Amino acid sequence: MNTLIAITGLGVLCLLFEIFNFRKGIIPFTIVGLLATLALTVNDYGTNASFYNNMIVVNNFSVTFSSLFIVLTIFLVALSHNFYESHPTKISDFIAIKIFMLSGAVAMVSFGNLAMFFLGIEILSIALYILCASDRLNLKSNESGMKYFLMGSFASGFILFGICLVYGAMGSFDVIEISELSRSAELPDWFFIGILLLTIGMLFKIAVVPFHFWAPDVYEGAPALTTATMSTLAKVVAMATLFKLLSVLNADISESFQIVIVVLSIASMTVGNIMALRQVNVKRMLAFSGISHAGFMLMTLLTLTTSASTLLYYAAAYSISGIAAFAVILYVCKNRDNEDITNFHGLGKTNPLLAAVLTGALLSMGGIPIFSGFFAKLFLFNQTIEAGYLVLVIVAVVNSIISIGYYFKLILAMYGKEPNEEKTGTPILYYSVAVVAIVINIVIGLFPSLVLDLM
Amino acid sequence: MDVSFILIILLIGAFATYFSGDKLAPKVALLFGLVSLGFSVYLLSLFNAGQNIDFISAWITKPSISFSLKADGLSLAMLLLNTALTPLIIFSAFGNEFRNAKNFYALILFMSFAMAGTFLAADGLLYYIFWELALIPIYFIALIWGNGDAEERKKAVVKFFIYTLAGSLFMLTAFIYLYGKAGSFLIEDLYKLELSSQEQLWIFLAFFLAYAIKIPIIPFHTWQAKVYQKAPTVGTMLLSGIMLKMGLYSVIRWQLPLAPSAAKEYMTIFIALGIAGVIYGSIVALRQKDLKKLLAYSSLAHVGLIAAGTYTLNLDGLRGAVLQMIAHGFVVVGLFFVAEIIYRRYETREISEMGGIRSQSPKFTSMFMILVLASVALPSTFNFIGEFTVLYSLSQIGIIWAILGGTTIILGAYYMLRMFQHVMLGETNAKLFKDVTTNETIVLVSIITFLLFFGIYPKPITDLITPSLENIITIINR
Amino acid sequence: MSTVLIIFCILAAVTLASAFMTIFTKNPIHSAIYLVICFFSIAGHYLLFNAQFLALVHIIVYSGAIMILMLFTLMLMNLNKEDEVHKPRITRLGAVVSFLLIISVLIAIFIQTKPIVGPYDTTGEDYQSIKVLGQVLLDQDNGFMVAFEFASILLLVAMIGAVLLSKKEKSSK
Amino acid sequence: MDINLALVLLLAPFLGFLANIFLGKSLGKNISGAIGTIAVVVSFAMSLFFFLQINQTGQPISIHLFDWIAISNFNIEFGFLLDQLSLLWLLFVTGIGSLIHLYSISYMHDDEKMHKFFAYLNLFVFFMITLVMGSNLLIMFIGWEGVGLCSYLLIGFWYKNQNYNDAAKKAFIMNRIGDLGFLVGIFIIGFMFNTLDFATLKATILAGNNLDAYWIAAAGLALFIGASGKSAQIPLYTWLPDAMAGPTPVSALIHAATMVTAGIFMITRLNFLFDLAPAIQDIIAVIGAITSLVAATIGLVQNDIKKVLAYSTVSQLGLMFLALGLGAYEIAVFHVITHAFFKACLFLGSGSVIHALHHEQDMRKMGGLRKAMPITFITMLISSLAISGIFPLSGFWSKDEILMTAYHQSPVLWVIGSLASILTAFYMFRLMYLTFFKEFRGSEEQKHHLHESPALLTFPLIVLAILAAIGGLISLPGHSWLNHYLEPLFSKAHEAHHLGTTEYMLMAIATVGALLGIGIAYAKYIKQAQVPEEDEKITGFSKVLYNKYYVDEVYEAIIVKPINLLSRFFRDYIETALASIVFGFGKAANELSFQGKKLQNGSIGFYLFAFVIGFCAIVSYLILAQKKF
Amino acid sequence: MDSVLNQIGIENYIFLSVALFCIGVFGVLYRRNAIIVFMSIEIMLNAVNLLFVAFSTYHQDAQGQVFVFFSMAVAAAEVAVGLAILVAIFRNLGSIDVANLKNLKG
Repeated sequence: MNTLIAITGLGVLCLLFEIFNFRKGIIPFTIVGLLATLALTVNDYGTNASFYNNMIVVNNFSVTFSSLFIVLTIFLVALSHNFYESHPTKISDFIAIKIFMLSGAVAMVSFGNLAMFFLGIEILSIALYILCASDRLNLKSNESGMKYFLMGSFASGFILFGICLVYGAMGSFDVIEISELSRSAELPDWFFIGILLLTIGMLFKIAVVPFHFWAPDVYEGAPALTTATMSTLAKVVAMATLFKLLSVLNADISESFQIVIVVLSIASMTVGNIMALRQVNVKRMLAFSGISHAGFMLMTLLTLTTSASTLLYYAAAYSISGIAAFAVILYVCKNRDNEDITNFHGLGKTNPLLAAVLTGALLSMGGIPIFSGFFAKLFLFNQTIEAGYLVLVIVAVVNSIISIGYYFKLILAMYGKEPNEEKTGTPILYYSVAVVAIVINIVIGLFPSLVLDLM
Repeated sequence: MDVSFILIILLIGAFATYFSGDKLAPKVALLFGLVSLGFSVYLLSLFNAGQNIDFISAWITKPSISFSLKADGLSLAMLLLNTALTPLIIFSAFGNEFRNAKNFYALILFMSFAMAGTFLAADGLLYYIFWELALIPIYFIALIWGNGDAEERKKAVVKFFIYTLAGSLFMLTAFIYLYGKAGSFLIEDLYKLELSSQEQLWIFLAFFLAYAIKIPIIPFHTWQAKVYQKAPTVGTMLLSGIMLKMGLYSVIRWQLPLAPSAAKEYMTIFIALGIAGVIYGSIVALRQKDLKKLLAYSSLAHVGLIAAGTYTLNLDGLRGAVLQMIAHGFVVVGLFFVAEIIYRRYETREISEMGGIRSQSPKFTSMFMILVLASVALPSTFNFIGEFTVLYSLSQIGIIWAILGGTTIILGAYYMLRMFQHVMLGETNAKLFKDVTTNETIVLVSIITFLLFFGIYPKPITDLITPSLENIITIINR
Repeated sequence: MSTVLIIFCILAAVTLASAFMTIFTKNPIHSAIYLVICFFSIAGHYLLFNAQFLALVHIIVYSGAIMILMLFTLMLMNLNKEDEVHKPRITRLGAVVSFLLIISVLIAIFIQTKPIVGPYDTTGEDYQSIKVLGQVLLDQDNGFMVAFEFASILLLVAMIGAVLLSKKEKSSK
Repeated sequence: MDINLALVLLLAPFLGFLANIFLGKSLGKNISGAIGTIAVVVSFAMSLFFFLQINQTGQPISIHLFDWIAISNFNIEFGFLLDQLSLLWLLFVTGIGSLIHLYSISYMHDDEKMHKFFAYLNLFVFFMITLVMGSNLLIMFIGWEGVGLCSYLLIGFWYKNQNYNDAAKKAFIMNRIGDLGFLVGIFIIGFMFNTLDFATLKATILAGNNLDAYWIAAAGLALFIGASGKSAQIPLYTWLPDAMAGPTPVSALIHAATMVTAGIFMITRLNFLFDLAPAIQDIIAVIGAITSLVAATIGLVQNDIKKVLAYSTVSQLGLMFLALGLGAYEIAVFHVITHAFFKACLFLGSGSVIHALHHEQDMRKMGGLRKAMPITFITMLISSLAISGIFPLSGFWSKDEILMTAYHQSPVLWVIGSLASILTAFYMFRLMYLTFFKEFRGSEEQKHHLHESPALLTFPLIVLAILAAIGGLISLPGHSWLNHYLEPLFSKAHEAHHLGTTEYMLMAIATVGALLGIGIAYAKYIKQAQVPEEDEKITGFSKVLYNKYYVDEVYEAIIVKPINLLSRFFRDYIETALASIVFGFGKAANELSFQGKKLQNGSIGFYLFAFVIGFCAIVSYLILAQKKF
Repeated sequence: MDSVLNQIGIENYIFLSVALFCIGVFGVLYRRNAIIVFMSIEIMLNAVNLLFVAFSTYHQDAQGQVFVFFSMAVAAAEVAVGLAILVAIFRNLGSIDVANLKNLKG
């Protein structure tokens, strides 16, 4: 609860800063504030409490995921400094929206009532619609915002319908009550339909095949930093929320529902990876990569009771490497009108450090050892095989192989081609974010227990 | 003192090289290479004195993965192969100028680190991690410092990377499956597993895919020739000299003991694949125009024989395979270095553009000749010991295998001598060929000395590896 | 057939028909008007449930605020013409197919659900007067106060967003 | 003491090799030659020492140095064995070797890489000694391959000529085919008897345990293939004539006197094994006989003086194999020795001629050298008479013994052998007449420079000629010292032929046959003064003969060409096909990706359509799967 | 007061809601005019709201109606943001035809 209050307070403060014309201080202040919030959140670790009519529930799940989101937001805010250099008047709006988005995200993993969940996801979504369209003079950005908005609202309708049916079945929005009621023998079928609709709505947000079509277009059109936000923060938030929803509502994951998850997971991995192969736009490529990672993360739903820590680890590994990758992408594509792979030509020569970071990030996403991405996949596969889904793991393995194909396309471009032009200026924040992110990635790779044992 | 120090030395070496700057990097790398060699010899002496040099430490609790490094004779032999070849390979690069030399040499040491880890790891997952780690440096070495057309090189290198990774991911799956059964990745726990023959078959095949691609066994070899051709010679040496021995080592250490009944049941198929590699590789090597490609196919033929030896599942086969691995490691490094020496002077790898070198460079010719002879396993070279033992073990399985495998001594002689003839002999070449420099001589002479010495007196190596191989045979026959 | 049921049927017919017309009418202004009718009929449903406050809020928010906003936008953009080119047949076909599919699937599941047997409980307690609603909405211990306040953040975000998307930058020009 | 001396015997040539290869260039030609020669002479001296010793004691000396290769069920040791057989071989290898080294000092004096030549020659002697002295099959194999290597190096000594290199390569590879056979034989013996050591092997076999006739025959056959590779028997003989590309002393030493007899040595060494495989013995005899006849017929029409001698060597080796096949090992050994004397002499003589004519080898361009080179002429004449089997020269005795044995066992083989002998007499005298009689047919320039060779060249000739003349003494019928000497080696005692009427008649027939051959040659080349025709004009059967029955072409067509074709086919098609199969997955994925991009068409309607369809699919699946809803 | 549900039945409300919801879906798919698409989405949300109220009555519980307020807030916020985006597009493109939004694809 403290976290949520602190975050909203921080968001409001950001807006006040603008009023008092204190723009320069916004980003440092926000980062410090977020760090303080992080400390506050971490402080809650180990407690189990619920606040205000069980609207907000604090437990290890919410604390760890909230901390992850806060860390990601710190990175994203840090990246904002250079990214919004040309929009000095709007910086407070951008930062405030990001902070509020974080509050939505936190609400999504610590909700105790479906109302909080719904509001959280709407805050997150609306903030993202805005950020996507925020480059208001750029048609691509507009288009991306519009697409995301239309389809997101459409999906929201399904989520709302799902909540409605759950309510219809249970007569309550409180997850504890719902989960208690769901254990009783007499269970209206509406409940399952509701859960199903909720799940499908969330699958849309996570971008799982066949609900994934929006992701590449939106990622491509959105400003790069927003893409970073969507592909790291939004994705893991949605995934964690789906996980929490299904586990908290004590949804009976029947065999056929598991088969649906397996099929969706396979489809997501395969479609995401195969489609990514021929992409020239890096953001688009990472969108498809995100779709495939969503497929991977879906596997955790098969072992709901035991795989929270695996999901946390996977989400952390994936999003942190995503941050590192996007820090480099932002640097490279600054002042360019597209994010094509050609922009990365010769980065290994002109800027070996960032090239190395991007390489590390991509290797991590591809699942190469010592990077945390490898361990994430390892734990995931381990869990899934233990649950008896060997075929799924084999498909996942095949997909990991395919994914190397496009991750290496980018690495090849960096090291195998001659640079087009010299890049000037060394935005220190991009550097530090990139390096810190990759270091965190490697550290949790070398010591996975740091994250794994949190839950 | 335990084996973890060797890894630390190599890793520190990699970083030290990276931070020492382009000028100093080669020397620092060489220094660390030599130190690691010295240290591994010291470890060998400790091991022979009966001291425990294993290193075990917990790492990840859930799933339980431990940082466990164990050294038996086999591991030590492979470690020594690695640490002996690394400084040689580093030293062999002294004649070349590399852009960003610090990165280059650091990557070499890093690769050596990963390979040493692969040879020492006694925990399945740790082993897998090292196995994969070794892939990354060679990828960059080949990609950045390779030669030939950039586009083609990239294609070849990426194919190589994806292909080998593809194989090893199935191995990872197998490991995870085994973990599910054993609850531990530790090799001794995995050895204790009682698997049904169906399970064993799948495990065996999963491992086989990884190793067949890495080794490579036909028909999984398609990445090899291109990559050998395109990689810088140092990379080719690392690949052919040490890295593919990782695959063969792993067959002995992991694949056979983990799935012995599958190995026994389908033995002939895998021997046949190995032998097919021998014949196929030799025949393809006959008509290669590119020197490095020819050597690549010769490598294919030789490792085919080694692989066939490992799959015989008898002591001779394993012992011969290990001996041949070491011998082949040295000789192939030597031969690729020869190709590099020629390239330094003629800037070509096309055999047709060479010829008539002998009259200009007697020293070089002699050393090249000896390497060629070692490669065709002339008795009194180390290669003969290995090849003889492997062929002998094959003859125990069926004399026909020995005969088919033995064609290597005919075909091998054919393509190697043909190559030698077209590269070295004939009318004096119009282009000037300077005889070998001191640095080059040191590398070649060390290799040749090694091959000839152990060709006459292989006992130290045999004695080192035999107990551990006997142990593995016992496990296979459990 | 009771009166209530008849009213329900009429209201339902109006709701569905006006919703359909919203979509089928070519002129956007007419669409908006049909939509308003639809909203009113839904408000009628609410009244049928005796949820007067909600019906009122519904009319104020939807018909009053949202529809006005949309109409305003339509007028602003001068879009009150029937200028929409017909979608290609394949798109229309797709829309119809997906409509039929989704409605048949949804209806099918709900038909399959266990029928509710017996009379609905009526405790007679007041549960939808403004007083009760206010308590449920605003009580911090037994109500949705946090959610209510959180909704304000939602609106704040929407507001900042709308401003952000429309505001011209001084410095960039 | 013995061990040290034996090591001196073994290593002296090796030290000579090292000295020559590393220091030779700076030492100068004469010193380099001297070092090479002395190294071999030292070995000869040691061999003589041991020979005398064993002649007295009769005790073989076996030397164990260290364990070499460990095989699961036995160890292969690095050891040497000095017994009657090996010492006999050592004696003539180092003896003739010394002479030829001496000869080479002068012969190779003009070559700039003389030190290399001596190095290789020394190395050869070293490996030959290893081959002979090895105490087990694998040590023998070291020498076996080692001499093959030296043969390769020396045939291709003039490496600037690619034809010579081809010949060298061919020799090496054909030898390697045989070597594979040898190895297979070793494997069979290894797993049959768990030992490769000669002494143990002999003991085991004689003990009679564990004898599976089938496998013994297989081992025998494999080993015989090995021997036929080294000793140039059908079908692996074609490398030997080509090997004449090397310098003449090499031809004399390696390709006439020593290396090519390794096969005979090996079979004699393993006589106890072959005795148990009569079928293989028959094969050996038949192949030997056929080889001797075929090679002799080819030799009839060759015009290259060294080629004639080469085919003659093949033919004579065939006779030796005939003897081996008949179980008459000591006779084969006898012929090896006599053959070494006269064939070495002939080669060195031809070398002397070639030297005088400045590397002219075509007999059509020689003639009348008798006067210019009397010593060469006389020594070669003696040797020719010896090889033709004229009483009482050495060849007569040894060849006669072979034919006699053949007659007793199989008249057909005797007929073939005799025919080969007659032909031998003919072509040898064809060679003599064309080279030394009539008028000189070369250029004026050559004629002007005609001279007898220097003493360093003629001295070995004289020594060898003497040996060729009197060599028969070591095994005269009835009083064979050789048979007695070799007695301990053989499992079966061979009764000496007691000379009866048949034997005398056979001797007479052989002599008459040889004289017949000489007579025909005389008639043809002296009386009618024929000179062989130019290459193009040769027709009919002689063209077939001249082209060596087209065996090389046939081999080329049925083995070399197909392999090369196969190689190209593999390289161009199979490799790409395999690659495209494997990487086809990647291509397919890429293609899928390309097609998939069309699905991602940017239309919101389509995206939502997919959403709805996906939704409906999931829901209806769940309805159908669990009747719960 | 007697519950209306006793006379009408909750199923009918569900079917009505479903039908309305599906009409909304159909509208989103069928129309190209972005504003009409917005309206269709509103229809979808209203369908759900209706069902909320029905369930609220069904359970005799105020929470359902309270949730409708949140739903309305969300709808309002969405419309505000949506229209802002729409205006931006209209300024850049001169049209609000969603079929024109096909630049991002592939």
